[in-house]
Amino acid sequence: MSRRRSWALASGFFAIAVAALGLSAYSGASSSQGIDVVQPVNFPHPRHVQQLGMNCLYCHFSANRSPDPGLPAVGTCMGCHTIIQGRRPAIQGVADRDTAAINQLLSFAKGTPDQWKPIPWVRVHKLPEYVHFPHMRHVNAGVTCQTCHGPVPEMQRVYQYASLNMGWCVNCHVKGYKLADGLLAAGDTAGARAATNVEPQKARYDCAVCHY
Amino acid sequence: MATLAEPIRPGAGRPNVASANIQLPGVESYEQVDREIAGTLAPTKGWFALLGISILFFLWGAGAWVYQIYWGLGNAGYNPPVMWGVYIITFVFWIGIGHAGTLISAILYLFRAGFRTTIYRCAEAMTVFAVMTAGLFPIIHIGRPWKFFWLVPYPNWRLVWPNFKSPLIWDVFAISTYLTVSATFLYVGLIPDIAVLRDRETNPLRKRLLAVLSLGWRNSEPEWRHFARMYLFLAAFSTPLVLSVHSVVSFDFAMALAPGWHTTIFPPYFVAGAIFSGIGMVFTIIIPIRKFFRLQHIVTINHLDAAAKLALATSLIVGCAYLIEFWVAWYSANEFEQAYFWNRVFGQWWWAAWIMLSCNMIFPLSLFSQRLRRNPTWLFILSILINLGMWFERFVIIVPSLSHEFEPWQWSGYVPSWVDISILAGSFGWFFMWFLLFIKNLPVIAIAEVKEIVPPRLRTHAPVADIDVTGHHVDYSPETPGERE
Amino acid sequence: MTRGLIAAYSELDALVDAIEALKQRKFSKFTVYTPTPRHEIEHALKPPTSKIRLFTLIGGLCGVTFGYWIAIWTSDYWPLVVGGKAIASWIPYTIIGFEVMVLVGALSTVYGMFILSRVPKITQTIGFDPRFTGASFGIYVEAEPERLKEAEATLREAGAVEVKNER
Amino acid sequence: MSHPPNTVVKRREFLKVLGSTGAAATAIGCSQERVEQLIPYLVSPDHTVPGVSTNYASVCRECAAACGIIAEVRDGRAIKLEGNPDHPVNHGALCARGQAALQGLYNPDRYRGPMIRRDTRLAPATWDEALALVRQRIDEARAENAARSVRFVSQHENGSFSAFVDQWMSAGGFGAHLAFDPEADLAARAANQAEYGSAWPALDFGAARLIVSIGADFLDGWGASVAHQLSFADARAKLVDAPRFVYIGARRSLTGLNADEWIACRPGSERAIANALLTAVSGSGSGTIAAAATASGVTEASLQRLADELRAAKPSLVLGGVSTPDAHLVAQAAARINKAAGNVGVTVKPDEGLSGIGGAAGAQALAALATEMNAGAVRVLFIRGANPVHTLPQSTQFVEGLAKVPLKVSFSSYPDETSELCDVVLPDHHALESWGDSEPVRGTLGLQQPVMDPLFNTRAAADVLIGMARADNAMAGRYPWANYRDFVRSRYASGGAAFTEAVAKGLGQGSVLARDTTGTMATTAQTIAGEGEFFLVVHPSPALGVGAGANKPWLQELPDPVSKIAWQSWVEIHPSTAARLGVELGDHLTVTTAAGSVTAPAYIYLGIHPEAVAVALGQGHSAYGRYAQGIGVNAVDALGATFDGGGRLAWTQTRASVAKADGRSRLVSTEGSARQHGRGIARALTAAQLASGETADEHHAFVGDASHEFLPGLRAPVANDAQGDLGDPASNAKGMYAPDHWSGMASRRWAMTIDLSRCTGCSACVTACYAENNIPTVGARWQGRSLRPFHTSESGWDTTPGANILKGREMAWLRIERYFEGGEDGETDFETRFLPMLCQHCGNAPCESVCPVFATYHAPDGLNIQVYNRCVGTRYCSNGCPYKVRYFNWHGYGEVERRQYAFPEPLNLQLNPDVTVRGKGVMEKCTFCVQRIRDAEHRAKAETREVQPDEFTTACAQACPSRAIVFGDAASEDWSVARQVEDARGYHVFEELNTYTAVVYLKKVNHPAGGTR
Repeated sequence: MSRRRSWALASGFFAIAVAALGLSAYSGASSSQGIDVVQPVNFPHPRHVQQLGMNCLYCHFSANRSPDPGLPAVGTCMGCHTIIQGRRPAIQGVADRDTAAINQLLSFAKGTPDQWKPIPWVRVHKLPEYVHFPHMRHVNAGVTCQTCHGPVPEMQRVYQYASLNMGWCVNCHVKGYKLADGLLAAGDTAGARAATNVEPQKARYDCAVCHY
Repeated sequence: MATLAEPIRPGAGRPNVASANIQLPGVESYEQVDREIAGTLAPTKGWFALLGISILFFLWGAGAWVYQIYWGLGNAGYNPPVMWGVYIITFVFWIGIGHAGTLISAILYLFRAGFRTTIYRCAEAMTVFAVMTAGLFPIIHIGRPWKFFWLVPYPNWRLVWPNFKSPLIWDVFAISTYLTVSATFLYVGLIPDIAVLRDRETNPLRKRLLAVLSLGWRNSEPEWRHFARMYLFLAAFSTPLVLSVHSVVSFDFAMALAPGWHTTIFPPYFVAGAIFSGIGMVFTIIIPIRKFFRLQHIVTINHLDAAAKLALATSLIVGCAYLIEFWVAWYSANEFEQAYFWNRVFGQWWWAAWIMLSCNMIFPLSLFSQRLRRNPTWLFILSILINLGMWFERFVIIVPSLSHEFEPWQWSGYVPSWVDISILAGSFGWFFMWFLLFIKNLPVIAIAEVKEIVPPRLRTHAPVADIDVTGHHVDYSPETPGERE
Repeated sequence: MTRGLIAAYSELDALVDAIEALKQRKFSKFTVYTPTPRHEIEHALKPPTSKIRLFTLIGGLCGVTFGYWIAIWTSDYWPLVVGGKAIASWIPYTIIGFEVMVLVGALSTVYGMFILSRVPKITQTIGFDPRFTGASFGIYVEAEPERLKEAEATLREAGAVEVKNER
Repeated sequence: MSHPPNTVVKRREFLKVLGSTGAAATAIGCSQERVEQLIPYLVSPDHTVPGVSTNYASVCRECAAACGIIAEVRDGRAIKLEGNPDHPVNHGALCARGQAALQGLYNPDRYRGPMIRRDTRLAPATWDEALALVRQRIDEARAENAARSVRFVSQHENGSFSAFVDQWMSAGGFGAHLAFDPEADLAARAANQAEYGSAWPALDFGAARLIVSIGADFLDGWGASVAHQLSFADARAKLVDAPRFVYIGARRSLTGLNADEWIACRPGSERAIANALLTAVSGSGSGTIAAAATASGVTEASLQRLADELRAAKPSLVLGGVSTPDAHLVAQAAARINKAAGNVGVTVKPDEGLSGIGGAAGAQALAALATEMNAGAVRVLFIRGANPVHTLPQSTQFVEGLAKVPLKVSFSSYPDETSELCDVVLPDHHALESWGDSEPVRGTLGLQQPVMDPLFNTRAAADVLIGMARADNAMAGRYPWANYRDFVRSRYASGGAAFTEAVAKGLGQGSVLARDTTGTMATTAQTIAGEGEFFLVVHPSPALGVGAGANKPWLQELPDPVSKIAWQSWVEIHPSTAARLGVELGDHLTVTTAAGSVTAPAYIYLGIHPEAVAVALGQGHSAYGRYAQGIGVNAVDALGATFDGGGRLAWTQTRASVAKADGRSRLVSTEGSARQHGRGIARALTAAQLASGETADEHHAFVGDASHEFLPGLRAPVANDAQGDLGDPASNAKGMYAPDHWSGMASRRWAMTIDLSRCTGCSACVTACYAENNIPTVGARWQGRSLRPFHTSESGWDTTPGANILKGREMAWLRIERYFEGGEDGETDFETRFLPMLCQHCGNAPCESVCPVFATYHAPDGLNIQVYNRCVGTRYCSNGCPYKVRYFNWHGYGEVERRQYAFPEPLNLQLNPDVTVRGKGVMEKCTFCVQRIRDAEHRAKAETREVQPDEFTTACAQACPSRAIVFGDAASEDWSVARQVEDARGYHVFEELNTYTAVVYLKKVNHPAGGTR
């Protein structure tokens, strides 16, 4: 009867293997969803966006004009951080402070602009090179950044929010983008309520729209 | 109480002529069948040597493939627009080989051609290993083998499925089906024989293994009843399957526009060719086996004779197809076709075409002579020629067409590279490796079925022949006609 | 205690006689073993035809349905036109349907054989003797203890080479 | 595009921005986990947006014509060159050589910085060291007041630079400056100057009724070929009214192949013919038909017929452009014919001529310099641009002379034969990195401006000179300009404003600093020495010129328009001669002259005079980088120091003997069969036929197949062509293929027409396609395949140049097929048809249905799509394709880690970020520049409008100097292609195969003798 057990075991393994294959194939197992990386400058999105209310386009300045969202030049940072230094003495009862992140920034931006060093940011959201993702088309169509990038304003360290799998893209292209959902993701509840009846905005799902 | 008739004295009266072709005068008893067939399993030096050689060939081919995957298909001899070459040729070649096995085990079974009994196991094994070999080539020949699984329809996050209109997808289905069904067919046929081996085996380890493989088969009458029924249905499935598989393979060509490809004659033409080449391979294999295993009295010259007739018939069909192709090209008045066929026989590729024509059409005509049909040496030589000729048939179909298509500006030549040749050789290594392993571990002659055509022991003495034309024994009751003077 | 009797026969006609005798004496629970199927035994036993055809039929039908379905469903799932052909064109899909029919049909046939003839058996020792796969025919009779004697006699009359008890 | 000049340089920031967009990388093996860094700007430049191209107008420096170019710059990298539409010379078109300038810019073999010869080898040095050394030697020379022994040789270019150097030399009290132009037809320039008073009059082919070219290859680089080609194509496009074109010459060049009639004359007899024609037209003159006939070996009858035709057809256009010692006299005769026939001002327009090309020196001047050098009269020699060691025959003793010069300073950016012999290398910027000017037509100043930051530690030669001058008390006074930019700026009539406008437009008002050109034309001609039963005809290669193009893989890979041979040298020999000598295709032939000999494989060519053999210039480099070195032979090695009246080397007419050498090599040719075998691929009709409306000339269909009567236009119904005839629209969900689908994609059908009567086969479109679509070149030595197992060394690989092409594996998505008609059984004349063949984007594409994974399929907008990342590489599609326009990546041409990598640093910086670079094992093909379609759609969307008719076009159509290709949406009436497809000359290749192609060819129109009005 030991043989009976081994038979049962064998077939069991087989079944499990098949199931696993199917699952991994269907869930975007190959995606790097969720990865987060240590950046050369530990830029706190919450501080800048939530507390200071900066707009995404202030730094990612070409997201609405180019396929490439654009990254802030060191100059852009130094626009404020020549004044807002890492070290701040205690004034009017507010305790003094020394912000590591700002110091990191300043270590790149020592002296006059021609002495500055570029900041080697590490890419978080990476599409394969054979996919063309024109940011401006999406941004201008009213797709909120949070729809794909997730709650970046709340991320102390940015991580890949969506799977960025082909199926994930295609679903939105075919079913259409619901403005209300986008606004909700962006935290604009009022707008979302207003936009509940807006028709979902579809996009072409021909392969050559993205692959060429 | 069954009363037995007047015994028939050996030699007295004439034995049934038709059955005489397939009965085994040299085999008296079931014991002898068991003993002699099981006896073939003892490994010998020669066998080890052959196995070693095959494995070396296989490893060589595998190495070449790894090299090709890393450095790219460019190291094969492709010369655009000749985008298919040795790999597809060899793929079709091996698939073709496979067909004889199924033909012999299934179609001849339905036709009750008794001479299949002693050779079908061998042919069936050949089928399975040939298809195993062929199945590798579509993977070897594609540019990105690591993406091969995209041809398999499975739910995936890309939401993209294969194109079921593509002959290559038909291939995937046809060949995987063919492999599964023929492997099953081989295995279930083996079960009773494995049971025989199991009960003869003394080594406990092997015994246990055989016990597992035999699935506890015990020769009980109900088992036999269902077995026979299942075997019938499997045969009934395999018959259209074998026809469909090579038709589908022929669609790979017929569905493309290339002159010399885009023709409706291909399916029957390919199926006939496949069976022809398969029987060639059967000879190549069975003749040495019956010699070295001393089974001449089981695989009798009569069986070879009958198989040779089959080879002749298919050869005639193939030859006819060749001629019709040329006629069609002329009659169609399609200048692309005409230019291509002219180039095939009298142009660039005359040598390949003439190898094909002589090996597949001319030499086999020798089988009209009974003397040659009954001469194993000649059959063996001829079988080698047939294998060669059939490989070149596929060469002639694929390469000249692609090298001489619609666009004169893109006409080209083709020379295989060392990688092509290595992988071709490797495929033979791979095939014979499996086959050699098979013949020393499992009975290469179907024990149970041979027993069918051996007269059973009786309380009184046995009749000379209890086998009818179909190779199936006749009931052993007094009323049976043909048993007495 | 004895479950039944195993008798071995080396001759076919002896086996046939034994079978007929057993049937005459109303022994119903017995299994016949034979190295190779013989029509004589069939004639003696007159068994019902195998049910395998049902498995084959159902398997085949499932197969062909699935084959067509997967081809057509996937074509319309993401319609892509190739070569100006209709998006879901049934003619080429017939090949898929056919191949899947053969595959599933054949496998279910074998499956049916396994079910019906109870293989794989985990043990084949009860009521079986190894030589039945070799040269000799055999019968395994199960009977109430009080009839065992009669059974044995019957088997021996028919010319059993050996009759042994199976516990 | 206009902007304040002070930010010019900043906007060309290069290194700091590299990587801020995903630079094009391979489609295969991209690991998503790979850490990738994004380097932003330090200070965000205004006016540029990452990922969006900026265009800069500049000047092309690949030949003397100085066409206007627009450089497309993305993230600080120039990725594409196109013609400047406003430019008076090239009107937006650009030839293959011009486009390949990019590969000069990104050439992997460029000098990274200054070099100084240390113990016989050139070793890297700093600018200060190098300049100090030069200055020291100059001072020494001055000290021994041998300043005149400081000499300067530059590559002549249209613009101020030559004169600028003259000034510099005189300011320093140095010797003469030679502005060397090895290729320009100086003889014709001299003759034109003498006859028309303009070195290079504008030619109006369209105005002529008969064009007679006496060896003038105006499509192969004789003068401003792009300008000529635009005009010539327009002339041919007049169809019935188009001028008939007769070509007289020993070799039928690309220009010759475009002629309606070829009069094959003995080399050197052109003058006799010209004189005869002059007599015939003007009534006075020395030449007679009889004399011409005996000299040239042409029958009197045909010459007489030509003379009569020339007399009858007015206006006509006669061009003399031979390269014999008496070339200047031929050109003069031609000019006089034009005068006599009253063509001046009608077809020949002296006052609209090319300007700014004066003062070029020929080989003769350099030979003289060589003599001085050998005499030890040269102490310091500056060489900029020119490569005399390669372009001068050995008989001039230039190399020996060079060895006698104590200090040789090269400004070359490439390790060419000359710079390798120099002591100091001060690498110059590439033209696309530096300032300059040109004067294409009188009064118009073309601006050459840097389009990006310099790649390497190089300096503009002009800036170096200015720097040296300002550091030198003797010269400083005459150099108010801080750099050459300021100098160039000073040339603009109205100063700053005009300059600013020029920076935006690339053109402005003003004139270049002209050289004082005191050229008087010789009236006699040198005689050419040597004997032998053959003439050696040497000619510049249309792609490689006299050699400057050889280090650019695009040009090496570009099959010669005439012979279709790449990566190789060959000897053209006539079939009859070949038969006589028992020579077969590929047999090695040794051509021996008094001066030397060359050996190359034979190419049997109908278009060469039986008494002549021809070898193209350009190959045979002993240095000049990985792409040029060791390929083919240098034909000048077989030439003696004989020059024409303009001082140019006499290329033809050298007597030679031809012998079969041992060995044979296969020709690296893309030609399968040069004959159509009556398959009606490239079709033509005569003007008479067209006039009489009969079009069914060579129509080719299956017997009894009535369904393929010729129909113009797109056979497949627009918009739902994807369903073709077969699909039943009601059969199933057509999704985005439904005309009423929300995506509206099915309402377009992208299509193309190619006018064969315009196409001259120049192959500019091919190079444009390479540049636009990241097509790998596959002919380099390291790109071959493995020849045998277990090799570690190079020897195991096939290192024959063009090895892949020998295997038919060239990757050109767009190829030009060259079919010959006639010329069999001994008749001299034959017809040539050029057919650009690219993916036909069939409505019912045979390639699509066979792909198992939908990697190729039909898009609703009519495109036949190839999805590289989906392709598994079964290559079945190629077997299905009747046009054989699908190409497979046999090796990892696009993968950095493979030895066959086609874009070694920094060539990869040119890759178009909008197009995926294909990795190994995938199929690729023409996409109708789908990236441009998408780009136009993006632009339209951003401006909330529809894509406008003819708003954009494909790379090939944009580059075409014949305007033969028209691309657009055939579904809408407003696109010009929609009108073109209805042309009566239109046809589809292999229409009988029911492929319903989206490419419509318009038949070529021939003008046989006597067929004109």
